[in-house]
Amino acid sequence: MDAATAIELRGLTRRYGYRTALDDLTLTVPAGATLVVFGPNGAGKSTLLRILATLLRPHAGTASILGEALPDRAWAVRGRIGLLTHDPLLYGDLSARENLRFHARLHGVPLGRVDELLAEVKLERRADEPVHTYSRGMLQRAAACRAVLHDPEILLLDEPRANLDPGAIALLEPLVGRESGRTRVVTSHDPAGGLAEADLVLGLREGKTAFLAPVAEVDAARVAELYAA
Amino acid sequence: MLTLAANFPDGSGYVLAAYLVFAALLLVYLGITAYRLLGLEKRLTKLTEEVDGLERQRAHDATASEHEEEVKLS
Amino acid sequence: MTAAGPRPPRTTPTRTAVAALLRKELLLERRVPQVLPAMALFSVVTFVVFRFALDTTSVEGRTASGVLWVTLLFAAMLGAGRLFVADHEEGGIDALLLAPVDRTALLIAKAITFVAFLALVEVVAVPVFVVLLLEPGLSIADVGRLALVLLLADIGIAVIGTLFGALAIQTRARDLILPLMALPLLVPVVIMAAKATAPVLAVTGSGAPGGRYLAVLCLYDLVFGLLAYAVFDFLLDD
Amino acid sequence: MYSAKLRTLALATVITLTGAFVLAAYYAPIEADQGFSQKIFYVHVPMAIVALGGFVWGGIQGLLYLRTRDPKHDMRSYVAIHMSVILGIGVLVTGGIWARSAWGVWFEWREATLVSFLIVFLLYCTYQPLRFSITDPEKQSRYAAVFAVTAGTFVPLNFIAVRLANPFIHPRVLNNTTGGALPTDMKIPFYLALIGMTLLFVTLSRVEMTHKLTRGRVRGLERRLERLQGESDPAGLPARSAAPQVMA
Repeated sequence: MDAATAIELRGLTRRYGYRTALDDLTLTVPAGATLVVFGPNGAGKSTLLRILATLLRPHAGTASILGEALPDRAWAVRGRIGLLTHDPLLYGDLSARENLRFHARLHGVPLGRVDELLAEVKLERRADEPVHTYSRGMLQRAAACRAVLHDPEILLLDEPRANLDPGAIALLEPLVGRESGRTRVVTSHDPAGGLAEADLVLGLREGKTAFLAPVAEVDAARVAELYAA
Repeated sequence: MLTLAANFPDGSGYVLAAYLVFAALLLVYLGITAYRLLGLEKRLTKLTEEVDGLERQRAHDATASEHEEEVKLS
Repeated sequence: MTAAGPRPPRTTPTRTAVAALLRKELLLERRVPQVLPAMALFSVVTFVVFRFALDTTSVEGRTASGVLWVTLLFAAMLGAGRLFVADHEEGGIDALLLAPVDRTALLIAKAITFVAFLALVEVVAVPVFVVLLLEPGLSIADVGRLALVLLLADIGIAVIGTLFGALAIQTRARDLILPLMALPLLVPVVIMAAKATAPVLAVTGSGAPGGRYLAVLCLYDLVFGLLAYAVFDFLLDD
Repeated sequence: MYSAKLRTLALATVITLTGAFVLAAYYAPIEADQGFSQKIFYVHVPMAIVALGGFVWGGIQGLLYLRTRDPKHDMRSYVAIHMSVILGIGVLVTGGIWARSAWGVWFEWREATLVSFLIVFLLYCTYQPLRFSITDPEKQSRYAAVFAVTAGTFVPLNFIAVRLANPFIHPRVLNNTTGGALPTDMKIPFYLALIGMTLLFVTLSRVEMTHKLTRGRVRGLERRLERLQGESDPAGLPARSAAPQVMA
């Protein structure tokens, strides 16, 4: 394992009861690269992200993140990973600022960073209103601030642009897009958009690897095939 | 000795009841378990047969279709 | 703002994490008061119900002690069921697991919150109980003794309530299963607390609670405190 | 399926228990205080001791499961608690009968041991519902283990608390149940019954485990069949179960 490898999975398997959600997945993501994961609902994308986020333990195989083996050394990578899913992980009754300050304290991040980030995604004006009053776009912006609050080395993004207007997407790009310069694992249902930001592409179907290749070798038709079957 | 005789018929009913409760509990438990095990075993034999049959049929079908393809190719 | 090169793993001290969690907990309860008013109101209503169910206008001694503890225990069950709801539904537990924080920080913070909630409810409920149901005769010294018993019992209730609240939140029938599990576990607390409170609430008598009851309460708090500390991690470990 | 070992165990159980009960009936003296009805002691007390031991054993196995994540410990914990609950019913009923014959009431609240047992029994009655209300088998095992460990610790603590609550109110009629004060001719049938009851517990646990393993195999075959028949979505198949699921 050299320093340039961010994520290394060998035969990773995770079951839910009798159902195998993720079956024998092997891949390597170099530091700074973007892995885009395609697959229909239930293909194991979210399971993969949750394992990488140390929220689920693998049932077989090995997973190594930033050189630390999961789950035994999970504590060493917590705080170096940012997770952004459909669930914003924010308390609806608290404001964005209060939520972010809470997370900043948990991560040991200076509280000043909260205001910087809120300004960056243009949320300061409504930063003190309860999160449950936010629109989908605002919510996702606040959640993205939460995900990058502690300046993570690895970002795990579950369809980060789903149902967002172009304005909101543009605001998110510097935080969670390619230009953030972080190692990223992104799930997507959008072949064109997903391929545009990928270095590596993984196709999942029913937990099994349908294809895993550099982006140059994958075209939109191959991605569409995943969903057709 | 006199107390013994006086106590005997009085207490024996309770003692008998207590031991009968124990025996009944055991019998009910064993009965239920045996019944369920028997059902399971029956099901197991039936399932094994079914699975074996299906697998044999699959193998047969697979060779047949391969054969068909070969014919088409030639 | 990108990371330059690998960084050493960092961990937030448990004390900091507990403080952050406590602050969040109090903020949430202040912003949208849910648990506290419900628990307090439940206690008062239950006292009224007891007045009619026992068909008496005032109680003292053992009966008074029993009425008080049954009410407080059931109110606590109400609170324990709500303790993790916001975190479970809004991803607070996941958020905590993503942070470089010892997971027992959650147990400690929740247990402290629960003790605080119970104490606040008692600040309302006990005076109401004294006014509505208790036969007069409570001295200042008795109030102090009562507070001591309340505190020791609250710690035990909070530890069990937190551990089993966290356990029940993941089950489908959580509102049904929590009291079923927690009430038998809390019977020793009720026995000891009721025994210790009875002389305090008696119109006549020594007034001082038996020392051994308080000792067992302490033992209970200690044993289950340590036990919860040891097993809590496993509830969060998927 | 039924190993020779299980048969030997069953035989040993029958011989020991029958021997103990026969000795209890004919060899053991009639207790001066309670007369003949004291003979309930030889079935009630060993059953209670074994049931409580089973609860604690379930807690120990739960702890081992949490440490090793080996499903076999979960299975042992589950079976121990399951058997103890069944024995617990017997303990409460025979205890009631004894209380009735000795004191004329079906339940004696001032008898600390009986009350403690009732509380413990009620607590363990929630074990099955708890398992049943968690769908994911792995999580089910883990949560059940946490419950088993906590409840296992509760068992001795509860006895201390309840005993303290009733200091010397009731004459300690059952004082001799601790075994220490027993005369020798009572000791022999008592300890023999205790051994027999333990053997019974072990035998029934083995039967129960065989049952669960067979069910696991049936489930495994059912899934295989389902796959062979080309039904790719086995969502409805694994029936919700409170028992540990054996991956066959």
